[in-house]
Amino acid sequence: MIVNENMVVLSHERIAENIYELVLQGNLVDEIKAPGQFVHVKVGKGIDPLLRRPISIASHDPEQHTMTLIYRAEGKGTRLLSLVDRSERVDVLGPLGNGFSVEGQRKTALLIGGGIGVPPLYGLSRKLVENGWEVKHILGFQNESVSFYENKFGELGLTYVATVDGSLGSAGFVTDVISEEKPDFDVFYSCGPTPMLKALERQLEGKHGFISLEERMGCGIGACFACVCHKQDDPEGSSYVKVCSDGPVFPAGAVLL
Amino acid sequence: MIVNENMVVLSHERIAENIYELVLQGNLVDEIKAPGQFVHVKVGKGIDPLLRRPISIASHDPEQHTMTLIYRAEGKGTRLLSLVDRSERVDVLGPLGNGFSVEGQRKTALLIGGGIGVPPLYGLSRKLVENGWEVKHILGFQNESVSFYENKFGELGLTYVATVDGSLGSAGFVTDVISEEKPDFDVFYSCGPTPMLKALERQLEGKHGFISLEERMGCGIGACFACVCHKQDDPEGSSYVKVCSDGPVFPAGAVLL
Amino acid sequence: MKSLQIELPGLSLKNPVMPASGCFGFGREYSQFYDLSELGAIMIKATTEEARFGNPTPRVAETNGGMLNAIGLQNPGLKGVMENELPWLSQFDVPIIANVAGSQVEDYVEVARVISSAENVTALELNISCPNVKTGGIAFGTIPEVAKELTEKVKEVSQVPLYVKLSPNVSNIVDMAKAVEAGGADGLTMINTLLGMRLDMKTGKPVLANKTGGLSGPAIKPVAIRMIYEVSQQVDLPIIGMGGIQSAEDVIEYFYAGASAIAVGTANFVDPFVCQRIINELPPLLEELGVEHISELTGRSWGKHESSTVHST
Amino acid sequence: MKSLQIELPGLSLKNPVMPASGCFGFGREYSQFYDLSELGAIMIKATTEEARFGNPTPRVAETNGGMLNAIGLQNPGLKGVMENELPWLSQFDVPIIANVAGSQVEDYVEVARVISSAENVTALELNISCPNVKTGGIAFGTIPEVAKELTEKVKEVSQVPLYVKLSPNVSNIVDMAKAVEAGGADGLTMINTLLGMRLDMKTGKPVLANKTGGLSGPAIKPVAIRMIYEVSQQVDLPIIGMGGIQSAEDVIEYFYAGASAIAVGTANFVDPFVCQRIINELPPLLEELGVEHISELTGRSWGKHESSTVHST
Ligand SMILES: Cc1cc2nc3c(=O)[nH]c(=O)nc-3n(C[C@H](O)[C@H](O)[C@H](O)COP(=O)(O)OP(=O)(O)OC[C@H]3O[C@@H](n4cnc5c(N)ncnc54)[C@H](O)[C@@H]3O)c2cc1C
Ligand SMILES: Cc1cc2nc3c(=O)[nH]c(=O)nc-3n(C[C@H](O)[C@H](O)[C@H](O)COP(=O)(O)OP(=O)(O)OC[C@H]3O[C@@H](n4cnc5c(N)ncnc54)[C@H](O)[C@@H]3O)c2cc1C
Ligand SMILES: Cc1cc2nc3c(=O)[nH]c(=O)nc-3n(C[C@H](O)[C@H](O)[C@H](O)COP(=O)(O)O)c2cc1C
Ligand SMILES: Cc1cc2nc3c(=O)[nH]c(=O)nc-3n(C[C@H](O)[C@H](O)[C@H](O)COP(=O)(O)O)c2cc1C
Ligand code: FES
Ligand code: FES
Repeated sequence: MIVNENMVVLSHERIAENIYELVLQGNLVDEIKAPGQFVHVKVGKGIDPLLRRPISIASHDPEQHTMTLIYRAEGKGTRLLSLVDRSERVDVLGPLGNGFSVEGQRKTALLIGGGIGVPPLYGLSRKLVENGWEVKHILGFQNESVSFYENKFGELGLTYVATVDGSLGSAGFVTDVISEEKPDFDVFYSCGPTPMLKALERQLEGKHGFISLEERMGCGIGACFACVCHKQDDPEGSSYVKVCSDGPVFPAGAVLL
Repeated sequence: MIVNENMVVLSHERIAENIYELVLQGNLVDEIKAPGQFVHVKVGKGIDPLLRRPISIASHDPEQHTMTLIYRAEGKGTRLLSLVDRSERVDVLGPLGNGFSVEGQRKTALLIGGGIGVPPLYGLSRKLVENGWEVKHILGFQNESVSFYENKFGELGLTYVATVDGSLGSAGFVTDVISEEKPDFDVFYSCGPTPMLKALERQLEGKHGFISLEERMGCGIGACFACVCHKQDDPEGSSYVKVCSDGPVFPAGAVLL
Repeated sequence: MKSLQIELPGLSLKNPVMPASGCFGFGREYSQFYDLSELGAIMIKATTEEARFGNPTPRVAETNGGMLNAIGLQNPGLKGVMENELPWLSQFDVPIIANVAGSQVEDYVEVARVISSAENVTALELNISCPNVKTGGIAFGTIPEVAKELTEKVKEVSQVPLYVKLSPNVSNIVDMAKAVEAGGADGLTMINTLLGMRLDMKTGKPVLANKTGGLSGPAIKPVAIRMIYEVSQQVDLPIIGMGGIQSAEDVIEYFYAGASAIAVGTANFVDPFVCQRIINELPPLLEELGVEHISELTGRSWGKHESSTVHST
Repeated sequence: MKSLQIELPGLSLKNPVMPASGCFGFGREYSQFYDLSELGAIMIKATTEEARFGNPTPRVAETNGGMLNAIGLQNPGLKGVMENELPWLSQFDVPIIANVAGSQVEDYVEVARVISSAENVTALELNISCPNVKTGGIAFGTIPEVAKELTEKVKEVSQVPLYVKLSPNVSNIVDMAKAVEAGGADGLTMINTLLGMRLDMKTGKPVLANKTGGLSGPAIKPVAIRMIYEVSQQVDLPIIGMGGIQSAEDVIEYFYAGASAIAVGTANFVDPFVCQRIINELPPLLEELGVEHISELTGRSWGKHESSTVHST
């Protein structure tokens, strides 16, 4: 069930340049079904910013009823959000969308994240490890100062880091890591900027995988048709998927990027 | 000089139903010339509420660099203002306008305030007493629960209170008190809702006095022509006064109410 | 709530609050939050003859106190709406207002003819004012004579009362209202979105793929109030008002201006419970205002019920 | 700041930032806050032939993200402006744009003739768009042919270049722009306020004594951006843009849309230092954007300088 709750801020920390980790507590957490779902956050009470902001659930703890969001303070809304203090409340609508499916027998998963696409992969990785999967990670960042969670991923499995300027890990993109390291895997999971996802779909064509998309949203629940994408098998037609309610996770190759 | 300063909140207390007393500290206080001047307060940093709110300076302490505002939390802006905490800052433009003139030899003054018109009379009364005047006060409120500062006025001089429902002092309006008590005075000073000022001007016609007006404002400094009133001697013509910069205090009888 | 019941052409409303077209889909999503039967009515997403994908994304952008959208009338088409959406909606005890769109007169007429025959569609809303569609739209929404003719043609085939949705992007809204009144409209809905635009700070290019979009939300409320104020004094049609409504107080302001019912659009995205909340907040607010029935407030700004109110006291 | 210097008809601007007409009086009040010579120019309050008191109060009301005003062109009249205001302003090294208003063609012409002869008036702004004046105003601002004729008549007598201020309350802003271009305008200023209204929750009556008023402030920015985007592609006149500007980022957005300079209105009331602040914030922002001169940004949203930029690199 989707709920709308004023959740309590348990902690709120800057973990990299303009990157914040926000831990929220509330009953909404009980409704989380799968890693990769997201929430829609209202910043402030007023009309400016007016719209909610979609943020992935990075991870959650059902027992403590907490969930962690990791976001980049960039525009008006997220910059304001970064000013919220511990024990204040944040208006959250969620959980929204369908997350990553982690069913099936134990296999090896390759998780590929770029920038603020990295957070939901953390919850996914934990879940996979819990279910006995082997996980490998490739994390791409602009540079070291905006990188985060490398160690946390490292604790769960093999972790490659690539930065555009080479300030951390190898220099280049996540696709370069794949070309070079040729990691073995059964399923890949990816979240990041659309150009990265496009490149990945080309590079990993034929492989079984899932990608998580971003799109500008209005309602976040499937009612307004703001976040619609064409399907790859009907690129000009009227069939479509909604990122907010049919996604944000789709099988690789399903959606026209 | 008019300054724009983020003043520090030294204290902020509810002193009656929906009535708040806000003590601010800053260099702006050094610029205050006379009781009856006001400040223009920006509530919040955003665009809603957009405009500043005019609030009278109830009193000020040049040595502590503090001033006291007393306001009713009523609409969007003042209700938001009432949520500001101690040690936060408030964006204030001021001091604005011309206050009550307290020059001249020592005499007896009658101060007549209604509702949220009462606050500036407190600073005025203190100033008059300081200058050796005798002061008498008539304070009108809707009812007891929204009344304030009766005792503080009482410490400075004879103080009558009237409430519409008789829950405090005599039942009725300030004009009823005047009719009944016929207090002696040389100069009267008044601030309150326009209907009250109108009634007073009629009742006290021929007496020497000053009234402080309220008008919806844009700029608060005389530039936008929002707060303009006709003069009584040219009720249809193009001559005018601006409440914000020519006032808010005018000699009784000067302005068409 | 007796104080909220309203009778309008085709519409027996439990209360005057309904979601605005395009901001509530066909109801499915919001039915997760509350019982849609609580609503006064539902204005469903615009329906066109053929299914449409609409404009490329990004389709929405935020502005100060508002938002822009350029959805481009995406919808499953007349057949899809008739076969899937309306039957699903029939489980609720709520009148449906079908928003009818098209590119040319024939499309409009065909959609109106068919959709007005659906059992739970009790009124049509003729969308002559969608700013996000390249063909046709603009002339229908801005030239009185063209609007009148379209209204006539649609009215001819409609089996239910016809409301025409006016665009605010005109020099003279009263002329438009009078034209559609003359064309036989049974009511008006107003306003649709103001045409606006946002540019990206980094690229300098429009944020919306469609470049321009329709401005909605609190920012436009003063424009809507002014137009309803003007129109309600000049035409005899009931008006369903919309534009930036977020609260029961906003609803009251629309009634004062001259509306007989209201719709809530953008606010649903911010608070999915907003319609329900407003419905619940209205009765105590009316009591505070000393009003027995909300319709007494219609047109109070220009004195519509002034004399009758005096007589009744 | 070389990166901010702009040459427009009649206007040698140190920078493209100026206060908008009616929001800065005749400069006296704001001269308490900073040296007016820092400004690109000053658009002074509308001047009419005779002194005017304007509308009854209340004249302003707040809205979500905006404000309404119905000042009604209060001003000291042509004589007062010529004798008191303009001479006082001549102490500053800043071009003055005189906003010319009237009720009929003859008034406009007379004001323009006289005021354009003042030494420090280097351009006129023809106010054909004031929504708060009952007589005349509306037709001048909404009917292209009428606007064209007025432009011609005023242009004939003006000793300085003529900018025409367009009203956003029209169905087709491009037609208006083309009409005044054909009438001989040297530039455009846009936009004036949107016609809006607020009603009082308690009484149900309009908050403004004039009932309706002009909506300004951040709420209207998307409408202004859209109109400038449309007009700048269709006419060859420079545009001074305005509507809701509060920051250097907003200025950049206006340039992207197609403006060659901008004016700041309502924001002066919120922050009396706003024009000065924006002027100071622009150079670092331009540097961040990698732009040498702000005029490179004009029309970037529709690719105005695209080819030339490519050539120069
Ligand atoms: C399903 C989903 C999950 C996301 N998860 C995360 C996350 O875990 N961490 C994170 O940092 N970011 C995440 N994002 C991106 C995040 O939503 C945007 O960075 C954020 O909305 C920008 O808001 P702002 O206030 O910073 O910018 P503004 O410029 O003020 O935003 C203006 C408008 O544009 C929208 N917008 C701007 N950028 C984006 C974007 N990239 N995607 C979608 N809408 C955008 C905003 O939501 C808002 O409506 C996610 C986006 C989606 C769709
Ligand atoms: C010179 C002057 C001194 C004042 N001194 C005090 C004081 O000491 N204490 C106090 O409580 N009030 C005082 N007021 C009244 C105070 O300005 C209003 O109560 C306040 O602006 C209302 O704002 P709001 O956010 O509550 O209401 P909203 O309804 O949100 O206000 C909307 C708009 O209307 C304006 N407005 C509403 N009511 C008034 C009013 N009565 N006068 C002027 N503008 C109004 C607001 O400033 C704002 O622009 C004074 C007014 C003036 C002109
Ligand atoms: C995302 C979105 C989609 C819309 N789609 C339609 C539509 O299909 N048909 C229509 O007549 N109006 C449509 N509108 C306009 C609304 O019905 C309404 O008239 C407008 O948004 C003003 O109301 P608001 O400010 O409450 O949103 C849409 C508005 C939005 C925001
Ligand atoms: C109080 C006020 C008075 C105005 N007076 C005039 C005027 O005399 N002449 C004019 O052309 N525009 C006038 N305007 C319109 C502004 O010049 C400007 O076009 C409009 O406010 C939009 O800009 P903004 O959003 O920055 O305020 C006035 C605006 C306001 C708010
Ligand atoms: S955001 Fe509204 S449908 Fe996806
Ligand atoms: S408020 Fe602007 S002139 Fe008084």
